[in-house]
Amino acid sequence: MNRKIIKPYGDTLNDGKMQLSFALPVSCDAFGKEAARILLIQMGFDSAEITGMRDLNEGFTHFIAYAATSVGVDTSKIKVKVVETPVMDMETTDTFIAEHLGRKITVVGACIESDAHTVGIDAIMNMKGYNHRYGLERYHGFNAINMGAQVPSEELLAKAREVQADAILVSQVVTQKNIHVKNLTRLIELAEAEGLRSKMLFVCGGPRISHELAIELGYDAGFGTGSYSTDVASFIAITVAKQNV
Amino acid sequence: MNRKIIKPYGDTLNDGKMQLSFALPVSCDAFGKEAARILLIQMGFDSAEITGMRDLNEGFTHFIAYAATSVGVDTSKIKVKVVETPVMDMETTDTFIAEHLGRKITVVGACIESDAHTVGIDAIMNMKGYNHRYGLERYHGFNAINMGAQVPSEELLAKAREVQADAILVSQVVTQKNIHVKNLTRLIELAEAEGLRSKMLFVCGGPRISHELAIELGYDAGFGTGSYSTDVASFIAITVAKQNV
Amino acid sequence: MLKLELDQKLVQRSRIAAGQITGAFNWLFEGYSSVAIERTVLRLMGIDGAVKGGEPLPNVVVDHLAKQSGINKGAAIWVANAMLSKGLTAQQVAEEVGTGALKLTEFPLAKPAALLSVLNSLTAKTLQHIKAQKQQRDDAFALYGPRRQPAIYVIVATGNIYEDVTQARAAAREGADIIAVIRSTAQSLLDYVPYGATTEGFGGTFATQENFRIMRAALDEVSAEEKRYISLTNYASGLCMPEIAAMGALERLDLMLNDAMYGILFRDINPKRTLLDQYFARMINAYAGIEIQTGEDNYLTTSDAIDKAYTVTASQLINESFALLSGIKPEKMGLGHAYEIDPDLENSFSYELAHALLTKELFPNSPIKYMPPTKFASGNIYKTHLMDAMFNFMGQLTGQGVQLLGMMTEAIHTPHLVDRSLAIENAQYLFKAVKNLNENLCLAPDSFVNRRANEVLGQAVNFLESVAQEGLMVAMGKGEFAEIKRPENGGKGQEGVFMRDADYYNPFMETMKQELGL
Amino acid sequence: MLKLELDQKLVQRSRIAAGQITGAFNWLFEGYSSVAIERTVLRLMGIDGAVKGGEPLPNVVVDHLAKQSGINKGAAIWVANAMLSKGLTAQQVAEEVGTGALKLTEFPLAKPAALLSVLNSLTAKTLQHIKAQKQQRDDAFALYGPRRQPAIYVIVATGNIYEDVTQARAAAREGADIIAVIRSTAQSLLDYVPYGATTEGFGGTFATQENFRIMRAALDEVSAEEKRYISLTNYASGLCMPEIAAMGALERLDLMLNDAMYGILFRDINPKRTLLDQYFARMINAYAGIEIQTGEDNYLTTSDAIDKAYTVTASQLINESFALLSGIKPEKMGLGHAYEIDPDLENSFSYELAHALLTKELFPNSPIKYMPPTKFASGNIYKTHLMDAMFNFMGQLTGQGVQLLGMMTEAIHTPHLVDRSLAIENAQYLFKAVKNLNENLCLAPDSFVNRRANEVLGQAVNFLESVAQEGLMVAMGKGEFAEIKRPENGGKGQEGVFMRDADYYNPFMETMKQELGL
Ligand code: B12
Ligand code: B12
Ligand SMILES: Cc1ncc(COP(=O)(O)O)c(C=O)c1O
Ligand SMILES: Cc1ncc(COP(=O)(O)O)c(C=O)c1O
Repeated sequence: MNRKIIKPYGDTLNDGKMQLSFALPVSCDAFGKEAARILLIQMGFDSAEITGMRDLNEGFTHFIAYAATSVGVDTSKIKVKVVETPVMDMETTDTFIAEHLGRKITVVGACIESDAHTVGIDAIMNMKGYNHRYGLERYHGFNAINMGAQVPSEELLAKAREVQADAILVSQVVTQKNIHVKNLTRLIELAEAEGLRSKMLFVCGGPRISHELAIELGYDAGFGTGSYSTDVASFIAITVAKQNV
Repeated sequence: MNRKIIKPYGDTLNDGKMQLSFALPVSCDAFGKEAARILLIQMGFDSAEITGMRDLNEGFTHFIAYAATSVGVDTSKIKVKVVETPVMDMETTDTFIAEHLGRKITVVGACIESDAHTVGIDAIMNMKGYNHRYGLERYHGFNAINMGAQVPSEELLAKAREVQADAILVSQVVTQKNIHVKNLTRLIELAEAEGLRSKMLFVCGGPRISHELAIELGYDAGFGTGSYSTDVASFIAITVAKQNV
Repeated sequence: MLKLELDQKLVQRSRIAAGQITGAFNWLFEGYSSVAIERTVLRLMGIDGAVKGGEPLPNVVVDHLAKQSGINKGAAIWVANAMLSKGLTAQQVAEEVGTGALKLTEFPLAKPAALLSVLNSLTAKTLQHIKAQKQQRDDAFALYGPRRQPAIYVIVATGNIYEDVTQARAAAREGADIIAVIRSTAQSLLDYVPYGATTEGFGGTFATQENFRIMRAALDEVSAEEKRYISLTNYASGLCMPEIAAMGALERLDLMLNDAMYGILFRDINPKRTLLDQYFARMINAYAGIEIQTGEDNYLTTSDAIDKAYTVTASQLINESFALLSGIKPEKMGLGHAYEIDPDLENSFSYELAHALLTKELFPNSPIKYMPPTKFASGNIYKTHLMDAMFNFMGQLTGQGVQLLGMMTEAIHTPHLVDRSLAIENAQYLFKAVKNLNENLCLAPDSFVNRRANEVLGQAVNFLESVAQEGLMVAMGKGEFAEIKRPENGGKGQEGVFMRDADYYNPFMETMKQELGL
Repeated sequence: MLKLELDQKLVQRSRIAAGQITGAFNWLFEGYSSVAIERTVLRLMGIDGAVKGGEPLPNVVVDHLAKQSGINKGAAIWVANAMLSKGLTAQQVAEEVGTGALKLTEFPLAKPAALLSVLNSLTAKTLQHIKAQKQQRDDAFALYGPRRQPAIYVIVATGNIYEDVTQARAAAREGADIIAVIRSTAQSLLDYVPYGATTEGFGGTFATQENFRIMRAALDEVSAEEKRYISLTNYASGLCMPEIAAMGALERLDLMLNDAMYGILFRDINPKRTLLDQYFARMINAYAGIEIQTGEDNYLTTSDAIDKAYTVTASQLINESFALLSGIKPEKMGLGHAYEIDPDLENSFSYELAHALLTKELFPNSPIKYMPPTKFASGNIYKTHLMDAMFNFMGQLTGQGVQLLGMMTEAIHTPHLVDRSLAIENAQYLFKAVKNLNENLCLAPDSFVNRRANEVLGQAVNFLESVAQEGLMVAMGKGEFAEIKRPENGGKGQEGVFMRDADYYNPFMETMKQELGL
């Protein structure tokens, strides 16, 4: 790709316009407003207009601003890590598994540690599925075990070992203070200690999970907002098939 | 004041959290999202989460993000230029003028050049006033002439010379492509060329005018959103009285 | 169904008074013409372009005729005469006048029959084109289905027609039904229409025929792709009202801002000039099947939406009555109303419900042009977004015709791409959420809403009857409209109004009148 | 006025079925106790604090008694006995048990009369304190005026009680009527209540007595300054339901999340343990004048708001019926409902109008706890802000009791200071705009809204009647609630339930029952 620098767009190409909203521990007056403006200028905005200012009480003020940045992104340098296997529908995946593996793929899924948000993992695994895509339980090619909410990492790994899983599916929805990163890291470390890491695929998902982050944390893939069972099923089927060759 | 560095506040002191919203000329997919994230990182944000992504069509995408900045503002260094005369109510100002000047102060006001937004200057000058403050026309101490909308700078200056005005009041509301800066600059330059600048006060106002900007443009004072006739009347009365000493 | 019980006697009296007010201008409409009207005639005859300095040819020719004291017969005759004697096209005649090579009043006038034959064929050709444009619009609606109600109307206003196109296309794809290209600041005060494509405007883009064409072509493309006819609109009101109406008719604009009194009250244009110009401008709109839109919102951006609610109603009735005189059918009258109520007012929604229902029920067949909150929009975009949601709720609930979407950045800048998109999202969510809510509801007996609507109507009737008695010109001179005094002989453009000679001839007005049955 | 015509036969049948369902638990309420109930008794006797390792003294004592097989008589008797024979305070007794210096079951039990006299004076003292707290609340409302309706309810959830205080104070000043300190993730699964002020929690702040005290003091300060009594609430449901209820009563919380089935369905807590604990927990709330709030919203965050609307109604009726058994008056029953309808659904507002009116009219005297959109909240904060506006509109229009404000960042993070402030602004604008709108409206004959409300009620009745027939335990075991199977003997905390001995004694339950007339 050719070098192409892009900038935010308000109403004219490359005008750099962005909208910001933030609180500062300052008074709601000309002084506070100037503090907010200076902050934006120090952050490197070329120009900044504080358009709204609201008293939040207790010494805080809310600022709404429009500002222009001169920072541009070179799109030719962007490398996105994305799951690269093609997405197949349920029937195709089932046929693929039958043809390439001739056996069922076993996956064990759970919301681990303190996380109780099962809707996401259920969307991927449950019979019912999500947005007109059935979950893995419905697939002929999958033996899907959904352990549900708040499963300690140890239990998940024990189960995976017991059923000789091909893949582990982990969901993490709560991200406050990066708890998801901590939990996901702990799981991988335990798996490595137990010699399980290389025996199966490790897949994670959740609204703040990207494939990029997953790779970084040592997983094989990550699925964020708007993922479907079809994405995950295709990825697992194709990757497991490849490893079996 | 002591050195005190402040940062944006999300839910923990100095967490640096800010909300951003902007468009980029990129596709609405993982690539575009990464471009948006990189932009924020390049802008110096410590961390950035793209929470929303909307296809704007025609090759543009809208991003909504929360990001944390490490930039802080040293509040001890902030100097705000503010109008420093005290604000008096109508009666007090009238008495002040009577006592200190013994004559009426003449002011000529207008929305200059292409600007037709008279509501702001009317709020300051008209009998009726704004938000329970009468306008200058109601003051005994003022002889207020409101020339209305779209008055060429030349006409405004001619009128001011004719009536030997003590002050000129200019409103500028439209700011697209900084037209207000151009218009305000032109007026001051004409006034200087005609030798009028030193003969009277030059005061401007409008939603994007700050006292700071006004000073920068060569005016004596500037009044932004939420100004009242009382602010302007006090400023003029006190400043004219001072000069007359 | 939400249905007011309007005092029908008041309704009748309101129409009678409005009829008296507008009916008093026969002397003006039949006895006078204006430079703008004559420039319009020239444009319709096919004259376009500008001389080197930038002055448009229609202006050059009309100014020339005025100087030569020939204008009182109308410009058409002189140009036809020159065409006949020189064997030139209308455009060539104009160009020669532009270079100074031709003086139109120097030839003896040919026989009326000969002049008529030249003019008739030109007129027929142009009107044919306009009819074809109308047909194309009708066909498109027949093919793709009618416009949604309320239609989603958004503005583009970058100042650069090409940047406008990008934004308009994006908006159309997101669901906009109508695109308005906002004019550059105060174009209404220009006594000419700039020529060609333009890329520099303030707060908007100049209304030029080329800009109209560029945008129409872009929208036709998107219409075909989206299988939804995207309408285009612009502003006629001002010193070039009939000219811009004609340009719109030629380039297939679908709606046109065209208020009978806006120029007088809000732009200090001479009252006679304005009323005269709107008469012909609206006739052109009527002929071209263009929906007019009026500017009642302007009353509320300056005055209080509660105290002065009746001025909106009064203006709607006057606009309706003037429009009927120009042959516009109620189905093409986008009378204006605006949600300009102070959000700090208790029961602001109920007040507005009364006002919106009143407008809707007084003009049941008209596609009411419903304007968003602007005055109380502030730099707090989140709050403004909510006010716009209430406006969208109301538009759907009361079945308004055209919803001019509010932008959350109304108080800050002309819309960014993102602002417009969020505004469309706002409208689409609200419209869907309360789609058939109205069917579920009725007004409680003796409701505040019903009482309030009748109160406003009563105030409007009293006001109209007093205006009818003293006459519109006198009332405007006394500042009874919009709290601004506009004397009959004040304001800009009065010098452009002139008495018609007995042999004055405007071939387009004549033919249109006939075809419109006026 | 918007008024449904509910099929009154359905209404009657619904209450009969709910009564049958809850009436079947006398064996449990009269024959059993739990470790949580006994810890509660100890707390009410004045035992607080923790041993070095962090284990709270009430747990230490109850575990000790369980190990010594003394718990089936109730903890009160053993502690009173030790106090009597050792001349210690209750707290001292607990501390000695904590150090291992004391074995409670080792002394012979004193005469019942002697034990009763110790217990009666302790009970009287504590209940006196609770009554004083109740009085202080009543006095404050009398002084400052009643809570607005819907009340503005916002959450703080920083994990740090001191940061929570800052945010709560700010919110209260901006207009919040009720502050909820959200609990740290899954505290409901802890079989003890942490001790002391806490500054580290995930997704919320631990519910501890000290945290309650800190926040109550901060809000009392703001209440006095703002001249508006700011209510405080927290979560009781879970393995410590009665303990937390007792802490709330002692520290003057004003509302308490206390659902009869939440722990079972959404936290996999043993059914018997939950039902038993809620019985005593609610009795404490009733005694302290604390408004309970139930968790019907949880049904809709996982299931579809249209298909499963009836599960909300059914749960409300069961919650109501259980609450009555514990002596809670309808005026103190904040039954739950939620605006969880898909914003992409056509007529989402009309559906919700039906559901919201149904809730309101089935429980006309109860301050309905109305929950905002959360499931369909997305990373698009602008859209979520609009959905919250519709929710606020609906809350005011249908007169709900408590409005749990939605945050535009619902899908992103626990609320930032700005989010909460904008949420309050949203509610205040909407509440004002549609303040008396309801008075203006009525439902059209045979409206969709009315049909829909009766449909949901009908489904709820059928469901309740089938549950009544098979029994609640069986129905939950079969997964008939919230699509999750919860067998009678499954779930956490079952081991903490035990049969009472014949001489079991719970001085607080006895006195409260008497005073509440149960
Ligand atoms: C429903 C819900 C609940 C329900 C959960 C019910 C259940 N059985 O899951 C209940 C009410 C119990 C709940 C409780 C809490 N919640 Co909650 N909850 C939500 C809510 C409203 C929706 C989440 C959801 O269901 N989304 C729909 C699903 C389909 O989307 P998804 O999870 O992103 O899943 C998709 C992808 O991410 C991906 N995916 C997800 N997992 C996986 C796994 C794999 C292997 C793969 C391949 C893909 C994948 O595929 C899915 C389909 O596309 C969100 C707010 C919101 N609107 O997002 C808050 C939210 C997630 N909750 C939150 C919090 C704080 C809590 C509590 C901690 C609050 C408290 N203190 O009590 C508790 C405790 C829960 C706990 N211990 O974890 C916060 C998290 C803040 C943060 N970023 O850290 C949120 C964002 C709300 C907020 N703003 O405060 N919650
Ligand atoms: C009302 C209005 C109009 C009315 C004006 C009627 C009139 N007689 O004034 C009408 C409908 C005519 C109009 C037209 C246009 N408008 Co206009 N209009 C507004 C609107 C809705 C409100 C402005 C207002 O009245 N505010 C209330 C007054 C009281 O506030 P204020 O002006 O800030 O004044 C206060 C202070 O600033 C100060 N002050 C102001 N002037 C002065 C002067 C002195 C000496 C002092 C001491 C103080 C002072 O004191 C006042 C009281 O506190 C704003 C949007 C908004 N909500 O702000 C758009 C807005 C200002 N308009 C806008 C535009 C683009 C236009 C047009 C150019 C659109 C077009 N292309 O046709 C036209 C052309 C007007 C022109 N030639 O200037 C844009 C400007 C964008 C920009 N930043 O450049 C805005 C922001 C809308 C938008 N988002 O597009 N408009
Ligand atoms: C009826 C009408 N015509 C024209 C315009 C704008 O045109 P100009 O700014 O050139 O006067 C408006 C603006 O609000 C309007 O309402
Ligand atoms: C009734 C009820 N209790 C308690 C809670 C939360 O407590 P926990 O997360 O500790 O289960 C909720 C959360 O929604 C609830 O609805």
